[in-house]
Amino acid sequence: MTKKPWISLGGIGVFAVLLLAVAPLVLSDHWLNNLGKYCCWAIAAVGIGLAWGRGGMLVMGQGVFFALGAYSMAMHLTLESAGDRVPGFMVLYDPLAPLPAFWEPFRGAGFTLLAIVLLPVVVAGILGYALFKRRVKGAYFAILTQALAVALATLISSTIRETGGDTGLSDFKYFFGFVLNDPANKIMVFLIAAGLLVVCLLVVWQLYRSRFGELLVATRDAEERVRFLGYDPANVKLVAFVVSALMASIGGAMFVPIVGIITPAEIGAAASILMIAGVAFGGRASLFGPALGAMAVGWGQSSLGSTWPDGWTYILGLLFIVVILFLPNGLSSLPARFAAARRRPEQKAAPSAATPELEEVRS
Amino acid sequence: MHVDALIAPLLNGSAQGALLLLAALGLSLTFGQMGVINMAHGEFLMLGAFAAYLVQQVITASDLSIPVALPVAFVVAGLFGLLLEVTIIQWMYRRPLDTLLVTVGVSLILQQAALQIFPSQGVPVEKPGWLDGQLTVLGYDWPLRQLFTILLATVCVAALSAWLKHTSFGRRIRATVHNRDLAETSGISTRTVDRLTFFTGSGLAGVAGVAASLIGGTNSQMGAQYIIPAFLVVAAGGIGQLKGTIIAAWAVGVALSYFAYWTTGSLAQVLAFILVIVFLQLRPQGLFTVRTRSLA
Amino acid sequence: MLELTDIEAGYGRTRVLHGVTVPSGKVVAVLGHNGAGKSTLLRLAIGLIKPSKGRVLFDGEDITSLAPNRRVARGMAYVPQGQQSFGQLTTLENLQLVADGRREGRALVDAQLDRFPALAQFATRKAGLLSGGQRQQLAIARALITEPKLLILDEPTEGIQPTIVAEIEQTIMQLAAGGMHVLLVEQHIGFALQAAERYVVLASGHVTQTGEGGKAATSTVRAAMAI
Amino acid sequence: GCGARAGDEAAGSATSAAPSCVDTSGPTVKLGFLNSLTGGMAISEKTVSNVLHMAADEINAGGGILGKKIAYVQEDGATDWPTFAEKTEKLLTQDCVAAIFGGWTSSSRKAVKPVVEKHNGLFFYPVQYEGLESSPNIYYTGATTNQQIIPAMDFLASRGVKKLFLAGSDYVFPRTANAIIKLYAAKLGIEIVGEEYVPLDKDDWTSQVAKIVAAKPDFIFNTINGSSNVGFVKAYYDAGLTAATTPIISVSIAEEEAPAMGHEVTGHYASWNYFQSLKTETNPKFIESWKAYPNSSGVTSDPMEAAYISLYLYKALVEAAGSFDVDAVNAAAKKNTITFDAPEGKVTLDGDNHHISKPGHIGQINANNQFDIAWASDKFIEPDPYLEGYDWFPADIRKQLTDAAG
Amino acid sequence: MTDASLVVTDLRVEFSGFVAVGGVSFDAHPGEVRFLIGPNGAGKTTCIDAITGLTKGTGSARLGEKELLGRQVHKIVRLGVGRTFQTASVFDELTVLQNLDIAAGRHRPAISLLRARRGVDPAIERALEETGLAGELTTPAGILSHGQKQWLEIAMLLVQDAKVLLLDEPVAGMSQDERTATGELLQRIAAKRIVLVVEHDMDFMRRYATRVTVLHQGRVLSQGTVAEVQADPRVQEVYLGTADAMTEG
Ligand SMILES: Nc1ncnc2c1ncn2[C@@H]1O[C@H](COP(=O)(O)OP(=O)(O)OP(=O)(O)O)[C@@H](O)[C@H]1O
Ligand SMILES: Nc1ncnc2c1ncn2[C@@H]1O[C@H](COP(=O)(O)OP(=O)(O)OP(=O)(O)O)[C@@H](O)[C@H]1O
Ligand SMILES: NC(N)=O
Ligand SMILES: [Mg+2]
Ligand SMILES: [Mg+2]
Repeated sequence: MTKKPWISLGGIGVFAVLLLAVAPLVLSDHWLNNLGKYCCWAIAAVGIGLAWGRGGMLVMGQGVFFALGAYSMAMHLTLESAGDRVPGFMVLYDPLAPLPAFWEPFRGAGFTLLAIVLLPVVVAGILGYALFKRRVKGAYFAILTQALAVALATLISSTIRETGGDTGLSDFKYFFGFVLNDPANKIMVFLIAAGLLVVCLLVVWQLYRSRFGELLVATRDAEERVRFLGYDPANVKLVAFVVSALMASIGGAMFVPIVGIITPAEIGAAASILMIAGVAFGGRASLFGPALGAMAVGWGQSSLGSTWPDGWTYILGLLFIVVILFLPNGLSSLPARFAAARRRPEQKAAPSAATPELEEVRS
Repeated sequence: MHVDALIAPLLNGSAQGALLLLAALGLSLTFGQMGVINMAHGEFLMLGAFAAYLVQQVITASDLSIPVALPVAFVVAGLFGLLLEVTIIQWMYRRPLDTLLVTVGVSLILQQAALQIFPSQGVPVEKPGWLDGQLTVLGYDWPLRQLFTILLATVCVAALSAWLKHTSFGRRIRATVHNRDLAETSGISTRTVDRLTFFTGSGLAGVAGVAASLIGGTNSQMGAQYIIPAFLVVAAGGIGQLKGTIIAAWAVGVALSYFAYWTTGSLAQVLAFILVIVFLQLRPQGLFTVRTRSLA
Repeated sequence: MLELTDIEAGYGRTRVLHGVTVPSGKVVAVLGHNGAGKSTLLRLAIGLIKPSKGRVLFDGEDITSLAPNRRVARGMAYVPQGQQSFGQLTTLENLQLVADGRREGRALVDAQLDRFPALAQFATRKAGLLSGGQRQQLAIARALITEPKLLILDEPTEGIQPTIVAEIEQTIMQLAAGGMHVLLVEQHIGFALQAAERYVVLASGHVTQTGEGGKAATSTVRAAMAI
Repeated sequence: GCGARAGDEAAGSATSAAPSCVDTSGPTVKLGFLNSLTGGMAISEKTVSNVLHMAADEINAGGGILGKKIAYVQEDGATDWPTFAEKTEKLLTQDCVAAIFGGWTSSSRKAVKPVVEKHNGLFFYPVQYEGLESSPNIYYTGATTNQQIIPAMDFLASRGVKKLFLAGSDYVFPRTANAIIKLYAAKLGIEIVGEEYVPLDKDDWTSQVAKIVAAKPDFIFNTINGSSNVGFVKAYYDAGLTAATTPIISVSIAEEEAPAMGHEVTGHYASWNYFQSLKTETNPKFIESWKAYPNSSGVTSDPMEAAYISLYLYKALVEAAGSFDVDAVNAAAKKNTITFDAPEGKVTLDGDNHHISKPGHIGQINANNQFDIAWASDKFIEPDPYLEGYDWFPADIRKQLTDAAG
Repeated sequence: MTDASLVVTDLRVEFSGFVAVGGVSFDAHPGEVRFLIGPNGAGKTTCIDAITGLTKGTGSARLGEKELLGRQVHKIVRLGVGRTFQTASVFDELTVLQNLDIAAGRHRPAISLLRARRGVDPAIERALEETGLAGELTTPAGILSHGQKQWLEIAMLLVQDAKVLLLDEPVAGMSQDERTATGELLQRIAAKRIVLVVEHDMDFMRRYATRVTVLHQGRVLSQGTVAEVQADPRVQEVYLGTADAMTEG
């Protein structure tokens, strides 16, 4: 009980070495860049693990927060590339109009970084406060957040002059003064993303072993009961939700320089669900599960989707079905399962492992 | 402002609402009553549309084929629903939220299969001749096809509510949802109830698919555009509340239509979503709610 | 009527019952401390749990793998522990639910409403809004509507006011006298022994004592429970 | 971070592309095919992908390019623009292909563009588009605006159209095309009585069609892409509109789409360069080969033909250059001598803007869902992506656009 | 404030027209084990629900100077009012220790939530001793027996340092020995706190109650010592039964 967190910490250490030291040495530029992209999804996934796995909030609209980070970053990089001109894609629709007002502050690097951190905190804070105080949960919460992602993606698609629309923002030349085409800078960007992933893992590691982690699980399993212990469950959930939103935003922000393009499709319904797929696959309530799962799904998409495009869709579909049906706690629960199977069968085990039962759906 | 500008969106919106209602009706059973969040519901709708196409390949006179297609689509989609229930859903009643993710997988597979089986461009479903023409309402030429959608939705709602209310079946569904073990030990065959409910709910999606095939394209992607709005409608109406679903569907349809009239088609979608989200924010349990003593 | 032989059962990998045998009898009482496995035994009797070992016989027929609703159809009825009812259905609907499809269904419902006036008073209220005791009465009424051959009761008087407890106890005695078989879990050892033809004491999932009702002294039963 | 900073570019060569890894020393040359085989655009792109395979098979049967057989690497863009970018990078740096063919939506092209430019690769794009673009690393074998949109507008003017309604999908091609249409309409004296957009993945057009009915246009200019067209056509007929009174001219409905509308679309128009019904020397053979090709849709269409051309054009370029090297190929193009006997006629490549000359055609849909030619340009139209030959297009916009493109 | 009393005055709860509690007044003081009895549906649980903020009530329920009605559930808890439920509800997935640690948490500063737990809080150790759960420290609460869960709930109230314990049928389903243990536990606890027990087990009431309030149809029917209440013919009629059939060995 008391030893396990330190083993996990060691795990994070090994993971960090593999990612930050080994990967840049052994991978080609292309695959390192892809790995960077998976890291971005993994960062978001770590947040989803916190909100959904531990907190029981099925966040189906993390694309919204991913978008806040991604578009903040993309607007800055677009302006950086455009210099003092209005970005090219805007010219056609209204050649004489100035830069939209909300773009202007994103010229500043400091403002951009601040926005990446503060926007998700504020938006998730307001949204979460409103939803949790009114006790919106379970399927309602899931569908609402998903609807929000759809709405935002549609909004971006339909405001082509202001946001680039469906085509998105791309063709960035610089990253805070660094030339993006330079391979050395690409490695630097990768290291930043990978480093942030490690930091996020450390954050949830501490959260999970803290009293807050226990309280969060308690809230997930019996929200009303927590109320009768003198806590406001809304606040507990809010903290987890905001942290997960922040992580999604950071993932989104790093996605932009790495992938070089951001479009509404990356933040809409399908993308938001794909983020969840990785988390479910790896193990929603575990420490490493969400990150590794997201990376695995990302890799699957790049490589299997390449050699076998039709098949990949079927594999992805089956992945959802098989994992959720047979392994609700994801691949990371496999070792524990084997171990438990070998232990004395007489020993009492917890009634059901971490499967958040959400009554609201039916009540 | 011309009368048209006021009356046209109202009538168009009512038809849009009726289609939404058809899409949501099955969900109000499987989601509202059984607690299953079936993300493949849109693909069942698609199955209904493809069924209509296949029927038209056999019965080439579209005047006849659409009336025949309705029950066929119901059965086809219903059987797929039944298959889903028997193979997957039946193991998941104790963790309803997870059904959402499992059925996302199912929906991916069905979409991809449809893309590969049918021509990728989609297939044509022809409107019957008796739906050509318009009805003039207050100076606006209201397409008959829209009237048909509303009629179809009305018939389905009436049949469903009669079935739930005036047969013992409705009680059994509700009992099974509320407490599976207790229902079983009260002598109810919960397996039969589950299967029949899921069959019916999915079948209704098939019927919605026929209606949808008269409005838009019949292709592998068609279901995707209905799923989220349909869920929102069920949620906004109050889970398990048929009348709530009806009102919510109508309201969303009309709102969409007015928004589209005043702004753009894309912005209308955004505004309608925001409207529902804000509404649910104010009334998290939807229009109509059922109260029980919490924790008791 | 109902015979359980050498039952092993539990939840997941947790074994709760170890080689439990319950003999047939008109009224059989199962006694034991909290967590002894009494409810588990009854859940097994009605079919909610399947034994990993052992057999369940009803009326001479092996029903070990029969689904609960099938057992109900064969004449068993079950009142679970904890005042369970269908909260979203009204009191009346709760009763109609089990009366559906039976001849004289209406009359059966009315008979129970007569028996439990509190239910008649709140016939149109959602069962989820009833008080704990009212819900327990409803659960018993639901079971009785099916006119079972064997009635399985898990602590039927838990949470019920004394006057009604007395009534329920009387009802049980009457039903038994009228030929209904009863499998009963009760913490009121006095009543249980008085009503029972046979009793079984469970401790940590093992049978520690069996005997004839009536004659047994509560003190020896208590001793067996403590093991 | 030890890499180049902004402003360093001039000094060092740090930002120039890494040397190409293309290896043509063996008996084959690797090419990349990139289209959406899954997701929403698979509806349209599968056919393009398939016809590329046919062209490759034909070329291989004829001895290959510079004597080397084509070995193609097929990738799925999955209707996701970042995936297009990723796959482009993979094809160029991992698979080391000599050139990439494919794409459909302008969005996908815009995602590919920076990547091919960065790695100095080649991309052949086969679909009509909104113009106002050029890149040393992209060859455009579909129509630019002055080869499709402007002929269509000229045709409308010749028919005496006074009131025009614009209906389009909500993305870059229709938005840009309509911006150009509006500029030209002003010049032609055509009034734009309405402009409506619906997202690509939505097909309920009822509300918008009600607006069309109210606006009473003479003609509808349709820039809707994909299956959203079906919903548009259905709503159109539901509302009682007909080809006789309010005809539609489309730029994305071709032989393949027309029969899938679920309603007779006889009498409506489309503006393309190629139609299956064209009577050219090479067309019959093209149609025949396609009909015989596995998984063929049975009809030919403009985007297919443009995709088909693209591979042959590449063959011609390489053989003119005598090398697969990108710079050599571009240098060969600069000579402006590359031509190909395409099913639409003999097209010539413009080595400066990387577009090809094309005949303009307006077809009218007949009962067989084929197109009867209603108008044809008197000669091949030279490509003019920045509309430099059109004085109604504001020079300052053109300048800003070219400036922004760098 | 340790001697603050719970004073309920004219408490009313209505559910869409149905009066579940129709003007109930009673008080409870530290040092006594107060029983609330009455027929099924009399409104006992509803009283507790109203006092703890679970349902809306009118009238007044004061703990010392503080009015409880109208506050949010968790705020009422923070004033020192704790309750158990008719069906035990503990956090099944957490261990006994974790359950108790969470219950103890409301006295800690919020920031301490972010640190991991080190060792066992002395208050928790005391509560474990009191309730006899010391051996189950690392057992997941979900696999405790029914009776142990109820003790865990009481232990959670203890570490929460609740001044008022509202216990809804705490011994339902317990065997005789367990009842005795629980009764004695309640007597010990009551020394410094207000304990209000809802029970139908009259034997249990007779042994441990100091004062009793009888509710009937949402109103107070009778109030007094066990003997007084038992002697009240109205109580006998609606609740106890004239013969007082409760003869349990
Ligand atoms: N769903 C379950 N999963 C795992 N273990 C369970 C489950 N239900 C009961 N148990 C365990 O099985 C054992 C026996 O429980 P059971 O409910 O049969 O006891 P009981 O004799 O009825 O007790 P009580 O008098 O408290 O009702 C207990 O240790 C209990 O914790
Ligand atoms: N939310 C509600 N809506 C309508 N009626 C309710 C609601 N909650 C409780 N009631 C009714 O109020 C009455 C009092 O219920 P309460 O649960 O307080 O009784 P109780 O005294 O605790 O009974 P028991 O001893 O059976 O637990 C009952 O008739 C019950 O049906
Ligand atoms: N170029 C197009 N049709 O997007
Ligand atoms: Mg029990
Ligand atoms: Mg009560």
